[in-house]
Amino acid sequence: MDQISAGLNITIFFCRQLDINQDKNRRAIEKELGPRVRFFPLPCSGRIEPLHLLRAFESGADMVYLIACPEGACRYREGNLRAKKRVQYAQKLIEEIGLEGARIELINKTAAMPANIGAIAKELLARDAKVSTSAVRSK
Amino acid sequence: MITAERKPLAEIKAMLAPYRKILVVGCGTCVAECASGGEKEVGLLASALRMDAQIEGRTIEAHEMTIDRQCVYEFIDKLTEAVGRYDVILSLGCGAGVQAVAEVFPKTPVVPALNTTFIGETKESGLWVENCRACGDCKLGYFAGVCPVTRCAKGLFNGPCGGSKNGACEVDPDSPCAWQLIVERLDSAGRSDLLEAIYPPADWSKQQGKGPRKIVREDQRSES
Amino acid sequence: MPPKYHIETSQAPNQYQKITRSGIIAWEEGCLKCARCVKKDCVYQVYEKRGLDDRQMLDSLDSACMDCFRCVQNCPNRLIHKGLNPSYKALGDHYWTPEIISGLWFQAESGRIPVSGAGYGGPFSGPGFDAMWTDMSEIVRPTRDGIHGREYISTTVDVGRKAMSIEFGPGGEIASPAPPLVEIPLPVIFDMLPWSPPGDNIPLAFLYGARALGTFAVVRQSGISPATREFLPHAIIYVDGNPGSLKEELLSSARIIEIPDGKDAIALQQRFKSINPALVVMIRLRPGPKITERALALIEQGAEVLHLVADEYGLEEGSEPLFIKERVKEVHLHLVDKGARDQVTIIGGGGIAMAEHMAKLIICGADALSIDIPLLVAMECRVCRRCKEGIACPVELDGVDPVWGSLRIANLMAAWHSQLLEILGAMGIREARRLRGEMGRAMFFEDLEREIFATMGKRG
Amino acid sequence: MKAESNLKNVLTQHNFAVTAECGPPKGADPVVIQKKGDILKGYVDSVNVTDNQTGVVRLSSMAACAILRQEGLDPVLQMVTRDRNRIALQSDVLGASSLGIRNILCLSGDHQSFGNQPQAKGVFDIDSIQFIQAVRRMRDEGLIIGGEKLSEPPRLFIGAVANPFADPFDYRVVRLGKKAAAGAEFIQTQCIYNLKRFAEWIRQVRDRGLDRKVYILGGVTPLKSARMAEYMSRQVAGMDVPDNIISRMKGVDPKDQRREGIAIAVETIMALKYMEGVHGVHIMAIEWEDVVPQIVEEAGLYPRPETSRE
Repeated sequence: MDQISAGLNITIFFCRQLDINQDKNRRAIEKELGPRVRFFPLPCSGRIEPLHLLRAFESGADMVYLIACPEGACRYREGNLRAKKRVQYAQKLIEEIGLEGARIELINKTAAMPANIGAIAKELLARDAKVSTSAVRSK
Repeated sequence: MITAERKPLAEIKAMLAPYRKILVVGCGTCVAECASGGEKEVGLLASALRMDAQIEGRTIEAHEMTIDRQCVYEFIDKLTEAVGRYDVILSLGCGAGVQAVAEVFPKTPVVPALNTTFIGETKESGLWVENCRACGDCKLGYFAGVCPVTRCAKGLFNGPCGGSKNGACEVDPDSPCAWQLIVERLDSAGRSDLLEAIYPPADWSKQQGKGPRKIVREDQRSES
Repeated sequence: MPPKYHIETSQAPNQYQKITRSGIIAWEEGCLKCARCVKKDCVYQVYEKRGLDDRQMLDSLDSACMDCFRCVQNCPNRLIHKGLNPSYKALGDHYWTPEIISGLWFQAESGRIPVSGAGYGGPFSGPGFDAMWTDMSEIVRPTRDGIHGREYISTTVDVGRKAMSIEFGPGGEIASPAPPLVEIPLPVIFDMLPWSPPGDNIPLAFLYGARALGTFAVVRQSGISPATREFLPHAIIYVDGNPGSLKEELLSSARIIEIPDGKDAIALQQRFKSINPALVVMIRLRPGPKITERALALIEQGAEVLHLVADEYGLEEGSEPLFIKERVKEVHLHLVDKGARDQVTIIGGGGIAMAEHMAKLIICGADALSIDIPLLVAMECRVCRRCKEGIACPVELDGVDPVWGSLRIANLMAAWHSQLLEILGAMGIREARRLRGEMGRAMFFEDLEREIFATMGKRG
Repeated sequence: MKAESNLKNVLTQHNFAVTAECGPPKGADPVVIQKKGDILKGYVDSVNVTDNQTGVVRLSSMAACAILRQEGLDPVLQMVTRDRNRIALQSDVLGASSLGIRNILCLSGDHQSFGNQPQAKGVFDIDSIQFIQAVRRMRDEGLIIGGEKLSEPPRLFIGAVANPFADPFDYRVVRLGKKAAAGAEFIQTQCIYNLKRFAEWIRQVRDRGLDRKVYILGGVTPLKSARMAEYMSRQVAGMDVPDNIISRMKGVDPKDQRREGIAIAVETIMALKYMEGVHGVHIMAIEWEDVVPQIVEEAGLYPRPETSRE
């Protein structure tokens, strides 16, 4: 079952460099899903802090994605590498409270993926749901 | 600076179990520098505690505050107004901070969130290494600025033990042998004569003292 | 002399993080925690002010950054980057540019005139208002006591019809009826929005603002609710439904009412005025090629106020739309020609985005103008038009606090007022009324071009 | 109990000394020590008893020494500064002397993290050199650390250890000099497999005249197997087992490897015997004490000289 049919709320942090028309490109999916999918454009994925990721769960996310540029292609050279380490740290933190680390996923864009944040999001949402509704939200 | 590491969440939770309203207090000095007790870590811990409670179906309030220094009363005073509204203070200060806060607010339980670890330096970002044990009797002048009390696993004052190989300590091969460093540095500074001297047993009373050690500076104290 | 009109301002900080021109990216991991941290030394204390915005999940440090680049320059480990913000570039559109939007945000937050550094940084000339230069030849030195000083410059204008002559009765009493006139201290009224998030809060904020400033906000007939009723003295009711359903009580307490142009417009005006003779009636017109004649005809039939409203880009409908300032200029000159201009109040609207547009449109012949989008931008609107598509507003404007919103609107208007005073002062004009139609105070790109290249054209 | 140290007598009478090491059991049974003493008796001049070697809890060195003394051997009491502060160390020095123990070997000791009590607090109140100095002063001046006088000084022949193979190499001799200056009278070295490097070290020792200040006993440990050689080379810090030794061990059939290990040990002793500045050997047959008589015999060091014991 895909993530939306499974009732998951998805939060997507992403590097704005990936899609200059990000604002327009994500509207259709936002219109369709309303607050169930939330987008947070970052000037660079390296801007993410573990606290952002934790707050996403606190505010009701079940699955959090961080979409970064391909490794080696960061506009600020090492932003996406740092993002990776921060994601790993945040995973450790949520595991401590009993949430699966897999609820946070770093996705490095590949050439095969569309340069359109709406389309990328669509692909992500269509994935099989690996987790169920977060205990933070359901309790 | 004083370094610390966050305790496992389970341990913190166990100490907080009887309380509902928690004031999570960070310290903006040493523990902020070593990324264990600053504003960000306060945010992370408070967020984790709130979510954890929610998962377990408990309701808690975790309010975040970070003061410049938890070991100085002037800064602790900034908590005074808020403290009354909480059942417990969760301190992300070092041991000194926790005790100072507890001293100022004797009616509110204070719980430590960190394990105070050592006095050390930032070796590189994300790496902190102990380099002082506060022995109260500094002999760095004889040891080329390398503390054998702290950095030699056996605290040897008179040269390396037989376990040093390729500059590494036998106890922790990731650490350089302190005596290797001392010998090399004294050599390059032209002071290998210092290596020949036999240093007498240390005066540990300066470290252990009689109860807590004190520093008194009359010129800095008020008259009253 | 009436007391000086002065708008009180107060800092009204943003509720959401502003989208600024550039973003700071600071790596935490590489930081050696050196004692001379440029973050601690930040002139604007940007790094001390940062805190996580829960709703946006972003550190609020970008918006406080003033782009001085000190931190980028001085961090010994080169850990701080600054880059152009793609979201900033993507703000608004070709007309509502990021510069205009962020300028409006600044004014709404502070009530101060935005300083654009080394001065006007735009192109030599552009479309619309950018094809017009105002004459500031009276600037010889800054006024000794500033724009709010002793020299009183009035920005008050009148809304209503003016009698061209007074007739006296046999006893010397005034025999001709004096048409009702409403004074507004600022040549601005607040118009309905071309699009906006739903709910009462935004119109309420407009009404709060209009009351505080002493001007008016246009409210749809259908938008009159118990909440808006207390603001009726500052509302212009726009009759967008059945005029018959408007309660007499409402009509008798209203001061201005607006009706759409149509063949029954004058009849409707007379009907309303028969109920409340003190009522000023505005007729709302869509500008277009035929508007000049239509305006004259309406005036001849007794119209009091003509409200010419272009679209949000200042353009008319049609295949070759004129920009609002051109059309207002044309109407104004035509009415002057026909000796009818002074009878009527002309209010222009649509595409008014900056304080200078206010002065420019007045120079082109409007008595006053109506503004819309800038008021929404004052309340943090990003001109993304998501609301138009039915998507949630990124700054939750539907839930805006009307009081906070009105503070921001007042700040914006205060900044515009100050800029109008500056322009008037620089022109040596003491009254906004006297700026109207002062086309000698401006140069128009088209005129210049015609003049300069005239000879070329003839020979060719 | 006025007997002198046998080891001291052997050395002062210009004999090539032979000592062996004996590890006490991980239990309270005295018979184990008595048996080991029986095996070594007559083949060595003195027997070292290790002090909770590698930080593993064993029967105390002092008790084992007392037992060996009763069996008629001359024990060398090893004492590490890891487990005792200066109060306990000095007190035990006095106790040892009162039990008739006449040799002491002062060491800092293996770090506690290597043993079976890694959570223990390492004392290291004083280091081995400070300890040597303290014992020497107790014996010669009758004064303890701090200068207080003893009613009766201890009578001990004072030893220390040296590792010619640890780093920094050039500093090893300096350190030996410090130990000599602190008051050590004999030195037992780390096991020698790299004779070339040991020869270089002993040359430096001679250059400094240290061989005339202290008696130097070269350490020898017979290898039991090729695996042991490899393990010691890789895992034991401060140990130098050259490749040629390892390949020599590997070159023989596993069942003959013990024999080969003994042969290497005997060859090493023969080499040491003729090296200027070396005054004896210290055989550390780890948990293999019964091989010591054979090695001593094959090295031509049997019988041991009779020294006059008061």
